[in-house]
Amino acid sequence: MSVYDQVSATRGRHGGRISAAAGYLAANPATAICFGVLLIFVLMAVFAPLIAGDPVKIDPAERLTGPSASAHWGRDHLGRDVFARAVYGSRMSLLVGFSVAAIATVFGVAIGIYAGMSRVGGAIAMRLVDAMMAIPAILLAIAFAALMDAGILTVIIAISIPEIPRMVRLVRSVVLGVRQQPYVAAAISIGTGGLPLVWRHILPNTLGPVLVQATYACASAIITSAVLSFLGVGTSPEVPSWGGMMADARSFFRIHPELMVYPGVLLSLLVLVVNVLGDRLSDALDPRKMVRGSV
Amino acid sequence: MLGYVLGRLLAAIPIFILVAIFIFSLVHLTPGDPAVLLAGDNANPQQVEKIRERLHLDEPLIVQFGIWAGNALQFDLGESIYSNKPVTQLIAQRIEPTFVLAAVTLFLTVAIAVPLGVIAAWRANGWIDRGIMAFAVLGFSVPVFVIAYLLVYFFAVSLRWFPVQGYKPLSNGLLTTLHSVTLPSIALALVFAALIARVTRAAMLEALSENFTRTARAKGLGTFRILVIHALKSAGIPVITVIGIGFATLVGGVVVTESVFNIPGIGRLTVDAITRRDYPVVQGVILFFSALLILINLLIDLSYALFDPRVKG
Amino acid sequence: EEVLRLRLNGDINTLDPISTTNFTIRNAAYLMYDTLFALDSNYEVQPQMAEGYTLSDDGRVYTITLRDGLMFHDGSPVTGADVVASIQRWGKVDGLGKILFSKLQSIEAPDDKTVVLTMNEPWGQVIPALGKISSNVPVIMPASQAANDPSEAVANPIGSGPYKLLPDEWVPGSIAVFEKFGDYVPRDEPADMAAGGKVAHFDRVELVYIPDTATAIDALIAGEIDWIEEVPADMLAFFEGADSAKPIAARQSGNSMQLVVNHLNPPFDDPKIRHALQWAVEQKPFLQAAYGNATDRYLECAAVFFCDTPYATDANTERVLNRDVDKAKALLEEAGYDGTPVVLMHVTDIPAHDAYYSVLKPMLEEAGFVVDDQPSDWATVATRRASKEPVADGGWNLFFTGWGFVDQSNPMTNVYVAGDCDNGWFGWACSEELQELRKQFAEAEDPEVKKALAEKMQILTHDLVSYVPLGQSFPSQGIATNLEGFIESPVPFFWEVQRTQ
Amino acid sequence: MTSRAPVADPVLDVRNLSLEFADRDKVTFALDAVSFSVGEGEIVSLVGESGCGKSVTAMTIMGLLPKHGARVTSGSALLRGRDLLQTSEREMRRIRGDRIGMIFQDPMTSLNPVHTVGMQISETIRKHRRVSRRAAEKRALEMLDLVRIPDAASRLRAYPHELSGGMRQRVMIAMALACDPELLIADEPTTALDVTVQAQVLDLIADLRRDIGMSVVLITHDLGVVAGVADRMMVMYAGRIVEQGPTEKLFADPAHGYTAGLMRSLPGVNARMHDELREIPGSVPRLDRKIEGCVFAPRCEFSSQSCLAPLPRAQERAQGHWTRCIHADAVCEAMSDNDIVRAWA
Amino acid sequence: MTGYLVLDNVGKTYTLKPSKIGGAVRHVHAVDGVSLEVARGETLGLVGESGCGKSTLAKLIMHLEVPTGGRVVIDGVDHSRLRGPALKQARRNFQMIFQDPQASLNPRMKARAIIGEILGNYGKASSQRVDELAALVGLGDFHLDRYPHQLSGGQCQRIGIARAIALDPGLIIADEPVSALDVSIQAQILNLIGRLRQQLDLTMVFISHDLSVVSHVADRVAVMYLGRIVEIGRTESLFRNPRHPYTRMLLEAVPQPTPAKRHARAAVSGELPSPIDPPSGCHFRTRCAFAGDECSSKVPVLRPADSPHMVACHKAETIASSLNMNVA
Ligand SMILES: Nc1ncnc2c1ncn2[C@@H]1O[C@H](COP(=O)(O)OP(=O)(O)OP(=O)(O)O)[C@@H](O)[C@H]1O
Ligand SMILES: Nc1ncnc2c1ncn2[C@@H]1O[C@H](COP(=O)(O)OP(=O)(O)OP(=O)(O)O)[C@@H](O)[C@H]1O
Ligand SMILES: [Mg+2]
Ligand SMILES: [Mg+2]
Repeated sequence: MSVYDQVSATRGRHGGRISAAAGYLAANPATAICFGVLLIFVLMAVFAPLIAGDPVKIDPAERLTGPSASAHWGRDHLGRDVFARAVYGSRMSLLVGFSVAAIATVFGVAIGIYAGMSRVGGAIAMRLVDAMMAIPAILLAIAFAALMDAGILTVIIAISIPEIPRMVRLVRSVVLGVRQQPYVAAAISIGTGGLPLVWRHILPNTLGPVLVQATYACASAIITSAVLSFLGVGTSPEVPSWGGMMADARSFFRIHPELMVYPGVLLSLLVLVVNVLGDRLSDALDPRKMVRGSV
Repeated sequence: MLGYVLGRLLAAIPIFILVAIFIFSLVHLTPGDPAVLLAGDNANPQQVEKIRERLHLDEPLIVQFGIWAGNALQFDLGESIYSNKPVTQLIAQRIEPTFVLAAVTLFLTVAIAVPLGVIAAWRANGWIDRGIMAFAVLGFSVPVFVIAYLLVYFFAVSLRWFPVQGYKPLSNGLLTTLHSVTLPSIALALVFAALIARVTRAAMLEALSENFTRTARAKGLGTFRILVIHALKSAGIPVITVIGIGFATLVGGVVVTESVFNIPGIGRLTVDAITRRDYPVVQGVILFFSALLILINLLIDLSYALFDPRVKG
Repeated sequence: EEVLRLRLNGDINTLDPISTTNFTIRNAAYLMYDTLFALDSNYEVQPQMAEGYTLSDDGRVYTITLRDGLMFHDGSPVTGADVVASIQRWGKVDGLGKILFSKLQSIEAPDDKTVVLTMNEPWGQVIPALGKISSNVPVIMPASQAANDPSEAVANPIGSGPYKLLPDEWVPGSIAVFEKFGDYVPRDEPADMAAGGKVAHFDRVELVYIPDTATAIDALIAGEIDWIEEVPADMLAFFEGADSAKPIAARQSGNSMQLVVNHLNPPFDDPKIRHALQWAVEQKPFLQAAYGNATDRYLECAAVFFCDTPYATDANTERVLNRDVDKAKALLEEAGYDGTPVVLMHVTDIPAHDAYYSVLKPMLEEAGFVVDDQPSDWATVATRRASKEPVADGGWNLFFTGWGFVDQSNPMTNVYVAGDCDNGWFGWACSEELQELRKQFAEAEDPEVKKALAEKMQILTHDLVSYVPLGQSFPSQGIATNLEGFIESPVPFFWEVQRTQ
Repeated sequence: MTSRAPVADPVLDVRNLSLEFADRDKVTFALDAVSFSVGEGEIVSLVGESGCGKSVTAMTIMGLLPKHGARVTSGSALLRGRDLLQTSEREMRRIRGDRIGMIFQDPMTSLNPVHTVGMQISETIRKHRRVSRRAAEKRALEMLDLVRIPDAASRLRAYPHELSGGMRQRVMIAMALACDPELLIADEPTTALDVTVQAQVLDLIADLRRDIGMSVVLITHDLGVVAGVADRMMVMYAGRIVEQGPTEKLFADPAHGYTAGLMRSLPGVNARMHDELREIPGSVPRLDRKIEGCVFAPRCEFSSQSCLAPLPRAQERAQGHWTRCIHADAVCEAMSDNDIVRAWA
Repeated sequence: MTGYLVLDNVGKTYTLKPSKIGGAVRHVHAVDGVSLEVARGETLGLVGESGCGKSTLAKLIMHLEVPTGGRVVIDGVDHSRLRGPALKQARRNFQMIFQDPQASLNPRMKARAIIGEILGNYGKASSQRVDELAALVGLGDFHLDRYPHQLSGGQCQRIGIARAIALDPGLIIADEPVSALDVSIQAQILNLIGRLRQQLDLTMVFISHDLSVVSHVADRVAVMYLGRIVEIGRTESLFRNPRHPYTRMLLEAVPQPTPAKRHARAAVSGELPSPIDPPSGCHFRTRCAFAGDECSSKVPVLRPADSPHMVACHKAETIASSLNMNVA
């Protein structure tokens, strides 16, 4: 046993990781702040109508006017309330981020576990995954979003498609590892097989890395959706989105930089928070990360 | 070795076929009739029909795919609907800027990220580490176009150090070219470096926690030698791997940066082709990128041998 | 080596101004092609490649002589045969050209220097048609190229103008390069809009395609390019404090924006509902959305042939200029509008269009229309607008487009007054009366008669609602301050212009 | 234990060494007043169960503990009189690999897989001796010969994965001995090896000690190994040395409940088959709080109430034989009919 | 065949992917034609060095791997013919105790669930039975509400044992059940296994690399070398009178805490060959002082030395005489 193994053994190698992780998060002020910020974003999205005015109402006569009582952050080139758009924009980002994470996780885990458990089916699935991975993700997303009818569903699907193979690969590699674990052999030898084996033994021990990957998928989906909006292949420009706001604002960047700064900062903050939480989660789930040798 | 390379190339064929099918169906099952687009404002249905025939758009999809794939095998990716030029020629015309951009970015990235990752791992959990990791997470969290606009604003518009846009071909001299791609490369490198610095750090931490690091320390070796000769070399494989994976991300970044900086590379060609429904170009370009990625991954696999004698042939 | 770098509004994918009416291509084509006749700044037709012409006494035979020294970029001389072939090709696609050819008995080149057009009957528009400044411009190309089907672009275009295309350096989507054509012989007269001597002062002209306008303006100010075709009103502020470039208001190249209505699909197959549409919209918000407070850049205008032009009139503009939601609702009620959704192909990749759609939707909804807003890009709309199918099968109801002053101000080239039904421009508004009026206009000589006919056309057009005019604008161009000799014109020309020493 | 060195003029003299690991909310008292010394040319063995602090002791001497978290709370480790714990990292780098060589348990992972064996040996030499690359390689070759690696010349260019486990461990030894250290610390050098290979490696260490005359600290958990090669042994339990003395003495006359428990729980070849083994009940204590009394008392069959009182001084039972057990006599008595003890007696 | 467990010429070959760029596919004969029988109630010890195929053999018996040759028959049933529910039913009759106690327990399940799982699989779920089993292996019920990482290695191994005996199997395979445990815990587990074996009348295969442990628990011992059984016989007989030179070498090499062994160790020679490309004929010949031509060309088969003691060595007789001379 190495020193690390011992430390991890005392820390708990696998089991009760979630509760351990929760405790770890609680003991970490930076993490708590990130959680708080994320929560604020979620509340902002949920209660947008209570916080902000109409994000789509245009008022050309008032365009590009500065902050006022009716529009805290001023108005954009169509006279829309920037604050309202920013608040409602969180809906788009969170929706895309979480949906993509969820879709990638569900499909990724299902296919990944299948690929990890079945020899022939796995090989076929992996060839497909390889093929999809061979197409640059953002090109796939742009092509898909541009060629289909624009809409939030299209965007979510467009971003999920390249995200799934990554998850599949990850899950499969973890499953292949878990499958080698003696406790799986033990489970088989006591007559557990098929779905119960997967459900009781494989799946729970795969979730840690999956969760981490899901947060990264969420963060990168938020960015990708902004990039799509920026390139003009995202959702309807009417639907408030931060990427779209920035795309609109780029013409005015020199005169009204704040139009780009507001959504930009919000976007980066959200992505940052999700990324940090992902990092923390992966730290929390990996006992090795807690003790590090130094030179 | 040669056999291995050939084997790998052979193994890439089914992947490539799948990619081709995938791209083809994606492009052809989506709405928008390129023939009408091509025919222009004042075309009559007969003209549209003629164009449709010329492009085989009236054949069943399978036949279209067969024709396309058959030609693609002979490096004929068809003609652009938009400019009527062979897709291969369009790609060839635009390889240089993209290649230069990617190469400079890669150089900057490695030059920035690897030392940062090494230092962060060396000073793990200290302030330097936190600073570097904060930079890394930030680099991840800011969309590349935002970075690009900020760079343009400060270094091109305000300070006038670099051009606002455009690309100066190598025929104007290497320095001119480098000058013209500095800003876009930095924009891309910041994002890319964030990824690689993180992975370098993680791989270094892994290597530093290995028993052989303990051995090296027990031998009385100095920090530099431990970090670079022992740890970094064995951390080479994950770092190289992620550089390879990062290439796919880089392609995405290239698309955006080329648009912002108006660099006439393949990324721009791609975006333009997609918005113009220029199907042959879309197919050709994505196919090109996929082939490139497959090739890069092969190179990366081969380069493993540089770092790990266990995979040497 | 002196290089002139220009940023046009769009990219060029061909340089054949016959195969398309695309303005960007028209503008680029002027660099390399020459025309027989050309408009001067008084909108008078002057000979350009032609030395001059004679008209037979019966007014039917035009004998045009070519200048000496005309030469194509491939080194071959320009002959009468080339001119004949070029004009024939143009006549197959251009609106005015088609009319000319319908009245033409023959066109031939008795020798290398002469072209003879024989009309069936006298027609005053022959020389104006050949001196047409805007799309499709009757440019002269070698007979071999003119043999091409006019709907297909000439692959390696050869012109006889002051600049010569360098096809090897042309990267579609990025740059098109021209070099000074050393053998070009300009006319002796001073340059006067499209007419007069076309003296090339630059060794090289590069058309740089920079899609992002903000970037383009930055590049202009940084001296990376010399000229921008259009500076959006909002971005005029970029030039504040910059001494390297300035915006110039392009009074001559006014534009108008239109909401085009598809007459084939419900609900706008019903004239009453089309009138309701007129009541439902007003121009100001659109103009504000696009030009903001720059009130000197736009004009509310419902004149079919542009305001401040000979045929401008305010006849029958009440519904167009005024918004009355109640009247719109009443009309909808009367027409028994069943809530058929109006599909908006919301163009998102052109900022002005994007803004227009955003403004339109709430206006329509307020007036009682049901709106289905479908985000899309211009390329898709450009495709879809050609469809005569029902909406469900890829057809459409409304889209925005813009036309320039030169085209709109002339009843012979204005697409909205054609009434050509199925053969007409998108929207396929159908009116035999309009067709008849246009015929009469072509034959009329007397300015007063013409004016009266134009007014009748406007009245009919607004009743028919082939489109809803959304006002007129005067975009600015951006130009480097070290350029002089820039010709003010509805079409940008780049001869004469040179760098100050 | 006392701070007096059991041997005169020791190469290494560890005195009263205590060490804790502090990790956020948790403290581990890993070493508690560990004292021992190693004489010239002596093989001294440190035995004890997993986690009792053997490696930590070695790492402390080498100055290889993690910078953060580990804290030496008392004591010193004198290498020929020089306190290693007070020596700067710079200086320690000169000592490590030169005056003290160290080999580790797992030869599979303790060699860097991406460098040749020759490079890894000559690197050490070049670090500590001002010699040319050529000379260093020559020396590396000699060392491989010394540790009986067949065809040494070609093995210099081999990578670790091309060698068997036993050969790798011998390379490790060659590396540790390359600069003629005064002291070799071997942390479980054979645990990962098969018995037959283990035998070879142990023989090698014993032979080298004889030929080169260095001192060896041999860490192991296997009493058999100790019995085979060690001159003296220290038995460690839960961060403390509970008994130490000459090997024969300690086997013949075990005087601590833990030592006794170990000997009794061994299923020996001589033990009768299927007999119940004598168990040591319970399990190793956690080290997250300071234990005043005897750490082994809760599991000890000889323990009494007085064992829980603060620990008595170590008693010397015979020349160099020390124990921390207050019931040493009872233990001795009870063990007199143990197979192992009888074999040594 | 009379044995409760019968292995008939069982083999398992693994195909390895090339580990190098451009390397060739290689095969490992992890288990190579092993035949043996274990009678009801008997304990067979299986010893051998790392990589000799002990665990593979265990997995073959447990039907966790499918043999590439031969048959495994347990209580008259050849499981390789069974599929699905029939296999599941058959499985309850043979159970395994694993080497790494903690790793063989699902880290996300509490001890109670782990023991309960096997009962549930066969429709016998009962918390009472779980408590019973826990008591049987010496665990309190508070242990049952802990996750594996909250238990010590010895406690984990007890749970592993409780799970293995939950349904009164006829056969137990113990694959190095104590080698991951501390010496002081090892005795506890060995005693527990010994007790249960008696109480439940278990047939057992006990695998270890530690000869002293095997000698303590086994009735008979089989020695494996690179996939093959080289010697098998009653424990005392084998330890007292080893016939195969490898067995001898093993016994000599084991460090004993006795002074007799101190400086009189027989030289162990040669390197352990790689199982990927083992020597031809007798695998041991490269390290064997007695090896002759015959040894490199012919694979030695197990043959009786003095029944039931069998040895696979061409030179067994020569060695026996020299050995006697030495000992004498
Ligand atoms: N870096 C560390 N941080 C915290 N605790 C540590 C660290 N290193 C070791 N420990 C603790 O110190 C104690 C002694 O560990 P050590 O490695 O010396 O044991 P050992 O006797 O070498 O055991 P083994 O036989 O398993 O190698 C253990 O309880 C261990 O958990
Ligand atoms: N799944 C597998 N794929 C390929 N080779 C394998 C596999 N499992 C085992 N082997 C090989 O088969 C041989 C026998 O392995 P096995 O695990 O049975 O040995 P063992 O005697 O149990 O060794 P140890 O004492 O180390 O546990 C080894 O060389 C091993 O590398
Ligand atoms: Mg240790
Ligand atoms: Mg094993």
